[in-house]
Amino acid sequence: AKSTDTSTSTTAASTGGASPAASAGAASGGKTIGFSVQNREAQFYQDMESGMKSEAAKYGYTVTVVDAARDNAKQQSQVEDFISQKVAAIVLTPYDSQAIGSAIVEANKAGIPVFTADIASASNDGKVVSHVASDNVQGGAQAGKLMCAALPGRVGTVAIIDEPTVTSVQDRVKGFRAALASGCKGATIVSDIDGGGERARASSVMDDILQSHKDLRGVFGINDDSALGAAKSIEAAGLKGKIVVIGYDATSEARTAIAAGSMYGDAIQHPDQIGSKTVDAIHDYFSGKTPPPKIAVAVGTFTKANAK
Amino acid sequence: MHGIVKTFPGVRALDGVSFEVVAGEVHALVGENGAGKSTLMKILAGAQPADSGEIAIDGGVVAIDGPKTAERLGIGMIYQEFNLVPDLGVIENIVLGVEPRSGFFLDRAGAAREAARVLAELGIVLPLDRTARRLTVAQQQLVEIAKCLARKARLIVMDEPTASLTDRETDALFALIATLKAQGVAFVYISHRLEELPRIADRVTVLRDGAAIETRPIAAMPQEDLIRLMVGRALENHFPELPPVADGAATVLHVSDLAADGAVPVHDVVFDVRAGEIVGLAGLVGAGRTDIVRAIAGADVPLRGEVAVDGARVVVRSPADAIRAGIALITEDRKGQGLVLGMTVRENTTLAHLQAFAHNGFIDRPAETAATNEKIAELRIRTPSSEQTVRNLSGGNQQKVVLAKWLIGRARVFLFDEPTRGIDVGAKAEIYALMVELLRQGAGIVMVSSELPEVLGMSHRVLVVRGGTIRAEFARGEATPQKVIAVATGVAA
Amino acid sequence: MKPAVEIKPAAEVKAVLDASAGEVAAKKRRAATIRTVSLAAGFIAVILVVNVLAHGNFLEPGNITNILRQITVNAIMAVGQTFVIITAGIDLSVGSLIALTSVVMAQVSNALPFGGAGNFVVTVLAVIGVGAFAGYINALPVVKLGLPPFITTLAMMQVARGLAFILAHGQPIPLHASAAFDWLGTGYLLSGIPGFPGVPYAVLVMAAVAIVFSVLLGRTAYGRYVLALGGNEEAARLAGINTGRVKTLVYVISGGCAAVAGVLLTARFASGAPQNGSGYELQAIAAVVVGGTSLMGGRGSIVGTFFGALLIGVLYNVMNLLHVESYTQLIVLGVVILLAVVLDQLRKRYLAR
Amino acid sequence: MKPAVEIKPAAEVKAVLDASAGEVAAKKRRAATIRTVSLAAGFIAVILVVNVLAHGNFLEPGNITNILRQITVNAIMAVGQTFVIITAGIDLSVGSLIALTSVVMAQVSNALPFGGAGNFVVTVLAVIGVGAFAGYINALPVVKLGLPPFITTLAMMQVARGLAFILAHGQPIPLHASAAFDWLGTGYLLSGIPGFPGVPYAVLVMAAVAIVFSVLLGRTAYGRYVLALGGNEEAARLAGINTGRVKTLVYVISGGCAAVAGVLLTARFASGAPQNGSGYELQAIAAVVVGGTSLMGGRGSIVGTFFGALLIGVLYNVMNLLHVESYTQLIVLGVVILLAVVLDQLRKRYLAR
Ligand SMILES: Nc1ncnc2c1ncn2[C@@H]1O[C@H](COP(=O)(O)OP(=O)(O)OP(=O)(O)O)[C@@H](O)[C@H]1O
Ligand SMILES: Nc1ncnc2c1ncn2[C@@H]1O[C@H](COP(=O)(O)OP(=O)(O)OP(=O)(O)O)[C@@H](O)[C@H]1O
Ligand SMILES: [Mg+2]
Ligand SMILES: [Mg+2]
Repeated sequence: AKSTDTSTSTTAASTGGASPAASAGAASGGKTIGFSVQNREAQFYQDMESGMKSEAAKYGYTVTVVDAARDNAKQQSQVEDFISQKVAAIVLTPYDSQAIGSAIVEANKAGIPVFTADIASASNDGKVVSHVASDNVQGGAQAGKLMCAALPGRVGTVAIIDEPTVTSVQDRVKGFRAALASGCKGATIVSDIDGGGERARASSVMDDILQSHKDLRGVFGINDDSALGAAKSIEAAGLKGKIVVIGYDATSEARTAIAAGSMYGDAIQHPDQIGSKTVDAIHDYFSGKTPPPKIAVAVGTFTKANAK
Repeated sequence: MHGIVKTFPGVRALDGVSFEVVAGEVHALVGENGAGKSTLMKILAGAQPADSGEIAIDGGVVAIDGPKTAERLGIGMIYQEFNLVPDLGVIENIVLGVEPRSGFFLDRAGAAREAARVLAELGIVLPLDRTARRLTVAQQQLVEIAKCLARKARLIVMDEPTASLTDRETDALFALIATLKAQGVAFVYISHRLEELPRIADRVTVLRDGAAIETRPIAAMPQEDLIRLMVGRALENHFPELPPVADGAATVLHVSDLAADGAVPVHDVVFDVRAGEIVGLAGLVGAGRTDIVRAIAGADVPLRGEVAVDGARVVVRSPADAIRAGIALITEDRKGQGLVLGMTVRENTTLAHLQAFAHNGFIDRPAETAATNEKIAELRIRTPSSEQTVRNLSGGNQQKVVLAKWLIGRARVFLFDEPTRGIDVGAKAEIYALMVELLRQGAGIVMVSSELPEVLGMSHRVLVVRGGTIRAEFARGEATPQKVIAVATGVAA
Repeated sequence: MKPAVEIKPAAEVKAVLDASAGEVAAKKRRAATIRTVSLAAGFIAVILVVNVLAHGNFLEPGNITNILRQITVNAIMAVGQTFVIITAGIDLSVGSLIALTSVVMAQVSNALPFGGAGNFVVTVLAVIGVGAFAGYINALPVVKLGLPPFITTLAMMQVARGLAFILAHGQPIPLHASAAFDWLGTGYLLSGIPGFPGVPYAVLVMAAVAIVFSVLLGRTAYGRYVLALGGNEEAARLAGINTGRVKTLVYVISGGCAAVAGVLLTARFASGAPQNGSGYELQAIAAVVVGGTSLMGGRGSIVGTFFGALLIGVLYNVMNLLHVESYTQLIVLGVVILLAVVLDQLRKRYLAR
Repeated sequence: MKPAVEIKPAAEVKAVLDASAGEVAAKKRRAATIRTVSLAAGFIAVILVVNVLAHGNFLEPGNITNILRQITVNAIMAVGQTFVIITAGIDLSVGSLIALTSVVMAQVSNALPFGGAGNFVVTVLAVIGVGAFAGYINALPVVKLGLPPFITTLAMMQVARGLAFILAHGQPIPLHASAAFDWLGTGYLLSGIPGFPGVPYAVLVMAAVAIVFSVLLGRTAYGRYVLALGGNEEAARLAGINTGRVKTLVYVISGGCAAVAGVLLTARFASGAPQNGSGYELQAIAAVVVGGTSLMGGRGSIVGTFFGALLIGVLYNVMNLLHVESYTQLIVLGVVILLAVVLDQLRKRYLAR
């Protein structure tokens, strides 16, 4: 929807005119940044949150974090509530990158700058000042490369513990598959099952995969809970070390598991850096500078070599 | 019990009642519907708290704060409304709350023995393997009685125990009461069947409008006095004069070859009802009378058979079909089948004929209220208003609401299943008068009743049912209790 | 001893009753007024306090509009759910039906060769048809086999979610002809008046749904049948009510309402996502119950449900305005839902005196 | 034809009844046998087919052990839930209680100055205490105020989840003294025998829970009271049963079972996470209902529940072995749950003849 009906554009004009300068010019320091995170329960976003908060503390900003709990409508409501609260800036990690457009439009209308972190808006509507991320396709690709490197002779059967109802996970899997296909042609993905992103179900699914693929060589868990659950099953089946387990995010438990050898490695997106760089961009904006529209944060890997 | 007061929203059910029972006596408690009999006894049994007043047992004042306390004090009660657990069996229901145990576990064999013991005392065989859900009303009543006996009470309150029993079970019950009485057990006996009182009661107390107005030895209380005290006026005759059926009166209901697979299978049912005629269905409990009328009214889908109303054949596959054809079924189980207890008197009264009060689907409430008030007045339903929730009415008044529901329509055939169950003498007379009025309007009536005098007194013809079909027919003049019972029990064909 | 009861002729009794009918109605009205006034007073007091705490942001017209628009989806679902719950049933499938109808809406609209009003009408009808049909399927085993609705709608919850994902290949589908839906998604009525933010059309849709179904429940024979069936199904059947049909329609209404909610959600975001609506069923049920409808069936009102949904919506809004931490929000929400029901219960007891 | 009520002299009646009591028992046994045999036959047929489709992987001892271990958490929750559902209640809080007990377990165990068996015992007792206490809180408003359990446990579902997150600061807490719990999490009994994978201790715990509660329900007065209360609460009350206490205990049992399930989950992963158990409540309820317990209350069995949980577990396992796509899995699960209940219903109708 490029043009909305007249009534909305009037509203937009009345407030939109005062836009960036007005809020930027308002009292410095003591500003509130509203952060709506798509799923606060995830370790990844908690790390991002703490990165934001510590960076914000440097500038004297406060960060209000609300959890959209994987619900786009809820996220929309939260943005509206931010507008009512008159926050100085809004940071979003959209749950539905398509649908987030309407929330951004509303914030634009209220003259509040919007930043996205981790996941970009895919909507044509609304204007985002900056997007800070290392995207999930890239991360998935890193995981794929790790897998290739770890598979002896770059061949073997590989399984994915998936959670295909989550958009960001779909990206990870896409990247993983692509990297595997290009990096080691001898590897085949034999199984791709929903583990619900949680340890208990991932472990059950892993049991079942092991049952039907006795020759399995590697498994990619789309987050660390999935990978840790899988690792537990592999261990219980007495196959520890025989199957390469790759996770995603490198949470502290995953790091411990990697150090202990029950997991091989993780793709890692440095969420804390995504968080701090987002706040830096906001600070630039408040200081009258124009931050770049895309700010990249390097994607890395974490293996036993990093775990000391 | 002294100075017992109990109020419900809008109703002062008991207004300082004092009442006493001595050991080894059967004390009858009578009164109109809604007089407060059940409420008084529920307070005694700990089922409901009193607002004020005190209760003394063996001279000592006691605080009865719940059913368990009452039970410990030796008070047992058979409630007017049944309280069985539908998915438990007969044995489990009888020993509910007093299960024999062996250590930590239930003693199942002991429970079966205990159940058999009390049923044997009653001299009654019940299907022990049935769940309560699948018992007939009469069987449920008997289980309630057995349940009370399993608790070895010193004072047993019976709230209309014979309302759904036929004479044979009633006789068995009375024999048992006599036996226990001889052992020193006292009874409070509530009944609307005044004629049975002299057979068992020693004294009688009349309750009216929440006050005990008179207590006398039964011998000093002729039935006329009793009625006058209860109702506040004399009632000359129990049964009204039945207008004779006109010669050549048209057949309003024709039933032939009817068969259905209800609780009791019925088959080969054939009979006619003429305009202005009451046909009585007599029989023992479980004979299948209820199932016959249920099949006619589409409550059970008949397997085969033909039903015609006013000469026109009707296909009845559901209650809606029957109502459209002009057949009204007044069921025997008002709580389970007759009423929506949570709805008001008005909503219940108009439920079966709501379309008559609706314009384009929208309900005309003033019209509903007017029609309901008319029935409240006509049937003397004791309720603060048409907006009272039916749950809060006394048993008998609830029954009247069921009647109101069906009288509001223009049915051609009324199937009354135990229409006077739990109804006081005054109201009974009113219902009989009402039946006569329906006859005058040219309706036909089928009446199922377990009270033989009622069937004999209120029917032009009596059909006797046994084993799911009609075994004999008697004209008004020829029907005698002996003949009917002989057929009903299978002694005569 | 009291004097013997007077026995009046029926006509006279009726006259007395009829005269008092007005009085009874007046009494009911009075009770209702007391209830409303006391509730409103409490509500207003709380709101004023909250407004102060939220630096005056709460009572701004823009925020009020926000809240109303935020509750549309839940309120509409809850209206349909009210009918189901009054029959002592439950509909767990509504959340998933939002997902399914959302996906179907995007696909149908995108597939149509024309845009504008035509696209709108055809799409909306198709989507409501899908919701109503799903409701019909929910009802079938309940009506024909007497299965518990908890199970049939739980099954539908899974099936509809699975279907939505399969249809959409797991991805949100952008709504191409979104212009046709924009007014519904983001438009305002009367937005030209200065100082007045206007009324979102979505809120008007919610109001219309609530009013229509409130009238259906309270004023029509069908509504009465729903209540009767919930109170005593066997008695309703024997009174000639086609209980199967009444029950079926209840699930159809619930499915249809879920579809309408799905339309609003999809129009607003111009995107049909199979992830939509997850967990919404519990929210809708909470709104119904907080609104005073009994889960045992036989009692309930649409107005109550609306206020239930409003209460939950206000709560979220207020917690966000007051910067309540998201974990704490869970706890507060739980406690408030419980309190609302407890208070309602205590009030009923008090009024019963 | 026999009249329904026979009247006979006492001695004769007693003889008839005593004879029929034995007969009743025999008849019940016969019906139970028919039921079991027919169910087992169907089950075995399906399993053989599946095994062929899954290239023989299904019936391997290792896979059987897998399935059994996979269902432990759900089965244990479902056992407690069975008691609640028999009283016509519902417990929506069990999933969140798993999260709460899981976090508490990790914190308590980590905080204790000693490890080993002492740590194990103290921790487990504390955790079960927490679960039982939460159950008690669930029951309070139900028993004292007559609130619908749906609401009180919905509130607890939110509150317990929020608490778990707050306690854990949103992070999974590694279990330091994990050695004390390892045997429970991953250990096997009799694992030394060649060709036999052994029995996971977790499965033994499940078996113990199922047996104890099956006996409690079927053989004790308390169990009988639970059934009676579910069938007709007023009748139970008037029979002198302390219905408040019976009901309270039912929720305490459910909370306690959830805690045990939480212990197993946490022990297995040596980590207490506030994210655990989300959505588990519906799975547990599904197991109970598939197992033939009526949501209307008054009827139910623990053995049925166990088989319900087993069916759902086998289903997931089989779908994974057969590589069924995950979106399709949702649909299949929904359809199978429905079918299970439909078949059960049809069987009952058939037996009722
Ligand atoms: N729970 C209740 N709530 C409100 N009113 C009640 C309640 N129970 C009884 N009443 C009212 O109290 C009065 C006495 O009722 P009760 O049941 O004791 O009468 P009863 O003498 O047993 O009548 P019946 O012969 O019809 O059984 C009636 O007016 C009845 O409507
Ligand atoms: N299909 C049915 N569903 C539910 N209840 C039924 C059905 N058919 C019959 N009943 C109930 O079963 C009982 C037995 O009815 P039946 O016709 O055998 O007895 P009856 O001769 O009328 O004797 P009584 O009514 O005195 O017990 C009645 O209470 C009736 O209401
Ligand atoms: Mg009474
Ligand atoms: Mg009968």
